[in-house]
Amino acid sequence: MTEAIAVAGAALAWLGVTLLAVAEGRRGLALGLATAAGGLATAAAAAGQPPLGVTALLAGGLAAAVLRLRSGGRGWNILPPGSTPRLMAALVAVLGAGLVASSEIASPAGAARVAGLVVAALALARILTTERRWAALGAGSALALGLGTLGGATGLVAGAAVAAGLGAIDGAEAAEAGG
Amino acid sequence: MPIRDLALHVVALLVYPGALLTIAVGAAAEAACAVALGAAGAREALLAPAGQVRTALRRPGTLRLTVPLLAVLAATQLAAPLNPVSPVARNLLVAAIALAAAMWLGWVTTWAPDASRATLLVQLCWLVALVTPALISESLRPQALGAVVVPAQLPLKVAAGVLALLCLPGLLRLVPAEEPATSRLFLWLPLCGLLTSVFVPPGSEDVAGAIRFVAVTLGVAAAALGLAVLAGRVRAAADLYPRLLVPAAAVVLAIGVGTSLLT
Amino acid sequence: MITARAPWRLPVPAPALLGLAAAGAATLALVVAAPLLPFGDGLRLTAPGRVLLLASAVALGLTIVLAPHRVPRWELVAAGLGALGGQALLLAVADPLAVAILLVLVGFAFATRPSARPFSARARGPAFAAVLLGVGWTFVRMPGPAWVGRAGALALALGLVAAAGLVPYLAEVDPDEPASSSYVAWTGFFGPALALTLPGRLLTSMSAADAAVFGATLVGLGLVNLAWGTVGAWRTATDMDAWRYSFLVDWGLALVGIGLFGRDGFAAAYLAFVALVLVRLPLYLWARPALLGSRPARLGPLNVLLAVLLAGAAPFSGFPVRLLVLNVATQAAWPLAIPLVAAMLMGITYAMRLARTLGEHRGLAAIGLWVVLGISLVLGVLPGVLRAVAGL
Amino acid sequence: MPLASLLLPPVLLVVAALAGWVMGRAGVAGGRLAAAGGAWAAIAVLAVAWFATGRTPLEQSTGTTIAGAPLILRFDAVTVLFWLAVLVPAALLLTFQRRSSGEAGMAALATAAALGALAAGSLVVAAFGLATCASLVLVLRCTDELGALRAFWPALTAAWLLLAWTAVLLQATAGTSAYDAVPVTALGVPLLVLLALAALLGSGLVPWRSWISDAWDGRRLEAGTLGVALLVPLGFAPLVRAYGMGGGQLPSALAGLVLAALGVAAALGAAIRAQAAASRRGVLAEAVPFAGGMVLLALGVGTPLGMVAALTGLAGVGVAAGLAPLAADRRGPLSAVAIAVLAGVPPALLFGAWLLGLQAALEAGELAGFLAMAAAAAWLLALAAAARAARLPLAPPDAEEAPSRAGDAAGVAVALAGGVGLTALIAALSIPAAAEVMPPAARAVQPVVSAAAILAPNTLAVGTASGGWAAALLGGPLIALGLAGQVVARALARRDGAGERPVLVVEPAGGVEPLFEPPLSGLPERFVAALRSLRTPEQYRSILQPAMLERAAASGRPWLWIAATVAMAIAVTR
Repeated sequence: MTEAIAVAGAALAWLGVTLLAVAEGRRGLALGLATAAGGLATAAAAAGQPPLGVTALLAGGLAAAVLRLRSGGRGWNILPPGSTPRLMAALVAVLGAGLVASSEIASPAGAARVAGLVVAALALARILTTERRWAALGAGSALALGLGTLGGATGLVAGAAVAAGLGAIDGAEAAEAGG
Repeated sequence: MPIRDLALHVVALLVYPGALLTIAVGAAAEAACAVALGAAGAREALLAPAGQVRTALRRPGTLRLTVPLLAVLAATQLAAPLNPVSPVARNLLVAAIALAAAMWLGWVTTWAPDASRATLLVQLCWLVALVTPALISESLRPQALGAVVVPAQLPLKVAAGVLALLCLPGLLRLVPAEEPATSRLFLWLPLCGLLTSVFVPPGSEDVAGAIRFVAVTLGVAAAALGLAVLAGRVRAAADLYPRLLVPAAAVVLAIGVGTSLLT
Repeated sequence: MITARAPWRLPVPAPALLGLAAAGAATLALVVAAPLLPFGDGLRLTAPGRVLLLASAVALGLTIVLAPHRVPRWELVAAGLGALGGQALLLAVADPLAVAILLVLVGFAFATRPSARPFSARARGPAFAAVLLGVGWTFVRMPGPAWVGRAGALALALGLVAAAGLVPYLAEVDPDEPASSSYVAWTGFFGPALALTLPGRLLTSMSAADAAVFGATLVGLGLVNLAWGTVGAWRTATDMDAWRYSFLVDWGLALVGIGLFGRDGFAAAYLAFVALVLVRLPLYLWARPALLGSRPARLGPLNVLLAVLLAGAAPFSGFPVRLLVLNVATQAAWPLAIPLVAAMLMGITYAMRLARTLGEHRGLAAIGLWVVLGISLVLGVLPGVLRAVAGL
Repeated sequence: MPLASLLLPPVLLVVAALAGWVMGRAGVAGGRLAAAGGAWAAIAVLAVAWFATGRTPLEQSTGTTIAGAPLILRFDAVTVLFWLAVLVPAALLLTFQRRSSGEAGMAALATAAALGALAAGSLVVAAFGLATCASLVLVLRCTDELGALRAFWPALTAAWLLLAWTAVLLQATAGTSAYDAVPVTALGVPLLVLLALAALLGSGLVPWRSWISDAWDGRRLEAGTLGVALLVPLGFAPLVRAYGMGGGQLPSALAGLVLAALGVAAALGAAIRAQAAASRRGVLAEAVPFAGGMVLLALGVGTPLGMVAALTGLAGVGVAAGLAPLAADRRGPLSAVAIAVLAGVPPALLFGAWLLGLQAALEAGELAGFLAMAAAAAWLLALAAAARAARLPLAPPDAEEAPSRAGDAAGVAVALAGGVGLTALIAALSIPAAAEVMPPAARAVQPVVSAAAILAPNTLAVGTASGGWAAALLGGPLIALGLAGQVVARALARRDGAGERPVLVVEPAGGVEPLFEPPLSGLPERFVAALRSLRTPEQYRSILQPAMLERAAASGRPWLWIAATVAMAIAVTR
């Protein structure tokens, strides 16, 4: 049963980070971030991570998602023209993670790890390719959550804290000049 | 006894085989030179050395003083019988370097590139002639080198002796014949005496031996003068000199290497 | 830290600076007081880490007070405190994965500093390094085929290199960009903190085979950076780039030292990093006015002395580092010392050039330059004391 | 007292340096006096400390470290000889050359650093000392044209790096680089090659024009020539100690012969350059390389007599380094005598030392004997160059001439005194120093270096198996006669009312053509130029562009980062 929940959580996390990767609007990005956080939290919980850490991860992810709604592109703007490469990357990422962790994908811990790796990889891909400050910050939060899932309680809490902390940074491009 | 040793060395420097003998032999040689090369009359020939000494005294600069001092130092290294300098303290290289320095310092004021090149070439060949036998005998004591009569080393000794003799006209600047420099007067004895010391077996340690040494040295000087006259008469010889010395030096070196391999 | 003339720059809001300073100071206090706190195990400053933190604090104080600046010092104090807090965290956090995560925070926070380059471009380096470290750490601990462990070890080594912005992960440095905003701060301030503490913590969890890959990668990249830095600093057209390359040279020596795993190797890296923070970075800041053309370059006696320092000759801080690296390389495989000696020799090709850019300073700035020189002299003559303090 | 004796001379110089610096700051012109005083005081303290305290060697492991290595200091006859070889010229130059207070302070500091380096008890400390001294000299020379430093800095940096590498190699093989603790077998031929390379670069002993001659290229001579006086002995020191580490011999006799051949080549090169020099400075610039070459010949011979000759020659190098700069930029009899002395005219110290070296080579066998003949030929060439120097202009047109009448007189006096006192010098310094690095074998009763084999019994003469030289008995009277003659000459000149007519003052009518053009002249420059002109072949330029690679890495989207990472991942996971 836990295996199925873990795999479902991993799938949800992948869906969320894919959404984050293909969203060019603040709402789409926030939704993707929240979904990824939920998926990661589910997978982590199924993998037997401490409830406190799991809760912190979820809270951090949600907080980051909510904070990201403050600035960025308007609306949802999911899958704008030119998103195909990002979709392909999302598929490749999940295949790659599966290849690496094939031996333990069946176990809840393995599934959670795959979820973390996929989220981290796709979030990084987003950071490396975007020119927008708010998108980079959102991807940064996702990256922190993904990396956090790869560790124990410390990782989960650290990931959550960093994700929320990045959410607190103003994403408005105007701040570029000022800062 | 340092004081006694010091006194003996001062005598060697000032009297025998130093300054006095050097000037005497030099004066005789210069007189002969004036006759043979300058075609001067007997009177002028006899007065020529006196003139040179007078010039030296009238214009004694630091460097002009250095030349006779170095020449005299070289003379003290000769294997002359009754030489107050102990045989173990004599050294062929001391004489050679002192003489080379005296030659250069003596000719500073009349420096001419071509003549200097020729002098350098002759000096190098002369060095080969003096040092190659010393290498084989592993000794720099003139009297020890002169006394070498080992059959295996005789070819080298003869060849080096001939080369050294051939070098003398160039070292004394007799070829090409030049206006006699004052410094030359002081070079005759040490140059010719060194050849006598290194290549002629030493005589007995008495007056007869000393006379024999001086006589042989004068003979060597005469031979050098003869060679100069010959070079003056035979144009081909003058043209070939001193380049002729280079192959000769190479031959001496080759014999030296051969001897060192054989012995 | 010094900030270059930046016409595009708008004043940074005071509350933001105050927040940054408060956060930095609080983090610093937390790290220092961690042993007394219940969760102290998670924050452990190693002895070398403590020394580097102290050295960084001294360097910050020195540069804030004495270096030539064009921005208000209170802003520099705030930025400095923030940076020091970040460095303290990177030094103290015991869990490598947490370090990777914190790297994201520090990287993104640093990217908010004033700059002409876009935020996202400046956040890429730390993010890339964080992923390499996180993924690498996961791989080396993950049961599975051997290649996964090797890949993990490689990723960890690359993560260290990427965080410092070395070859092949060079980051763009805008000449007009303030040092407190440019990637030089990663190469000369945050990078050393990671490279000094992480290897020790990582190696304890690695198999011998993975550790070999980790070490070999560091040695290889160390030599590459040494060569790249030396030739680059010599041949590059601009003095600014020459300075940047000179950082690579120090890093190259340090990476070779770490990668060879010897006690002397770690000591060499430790001394190199302390010198990087306490000597080269401040000197770079003193050179900024000449690099930006606001002060003429010149070659006086002090500059020549600084050239000697920058070339790594005795009696300054570069000498013991070179001696130790040569020692450990010779013990590992003597031919390794040949490229090292060659690179050390080529250090003179750019040292004079760098020293010239330090120009002539008066007043406080001149005193600061002499102080840096003195520090380098102490590091060069008495590195034993520093090693003893760090237990190396 | 021993440790104090070891520390006091450098400390005196450091104090003098500080005094000079303070005076410089205060605008008081007493720095030069302080530096000179410090140097002369250091000589006095050294003499007292060594000769009055029983001449007992001291190896002091201070328990502290320097640059991370144990600080081991050694104070023995070798140290004393080297210190004198550095201090005497340094004292002469600090006394008679023009310097500002600041420059004098820095010069004194550099001298102190040189003493420290020479007192090193291990190779690693020696490397640290050499690097430190070279650094200070570089600062001293910063007033020179950078061109004059082109050869200096690379050569000295390579020297200390090679020395440091030799030290770590020794530590790796023998566990230590301390001269006394290194096992006799540890210093093999490869290590000797590194050590010798370091020594040759450090002391500028190469057949072509080295940093020593370049030191004379600057407008001013002060900084460069002091550097020569300090660094050339520093370069030799590890090579001399190598004998000590090898139990009195080099790991291979052939290596010794190669060193000797290099020495002859260096001397010959210096003589050839001297005879082709365009100014008198150019001739004097070759005095130290020539003397150094002669020392290397004797050192390479490797016999006890060779070592004694080399160590005596080192004192000669010191005299040459002190005298040559002081004899520059002046005409007149004294300057002419100085040049003659530097060319090895008897009875000066250089003559005696070189003579001993040639005898050592001659006694070492035919092969070394032929090297001796080549060295003697170089000597003749040097004499010719000295004679030619009389007709040369003093210095290049842009040079800042700094004549020093008292200076060259003092230098000549030291050289002649050293020549007359050659026997004493050998007995008191060279033989004990040689015995230090050539100890008797384990159970041997007879010392390897025996005074009886070098000094004639019951006389003041040097007397070896191949020949002798009554330095005091012939040299002393010769100098007395020379002085007397000079007095008479002056009296006669005064009587004639003509004043002294200095024979060697021959105002040059244009340049004097050399005896022959130096072969391979400018070869190193051409080699460097060829290296500089090396470019990537056209067909590879498109793929070998580091700048382009860097642009790709640093700017825009980091595809190169990803590519590099993937490539390395594939490499390690295959």
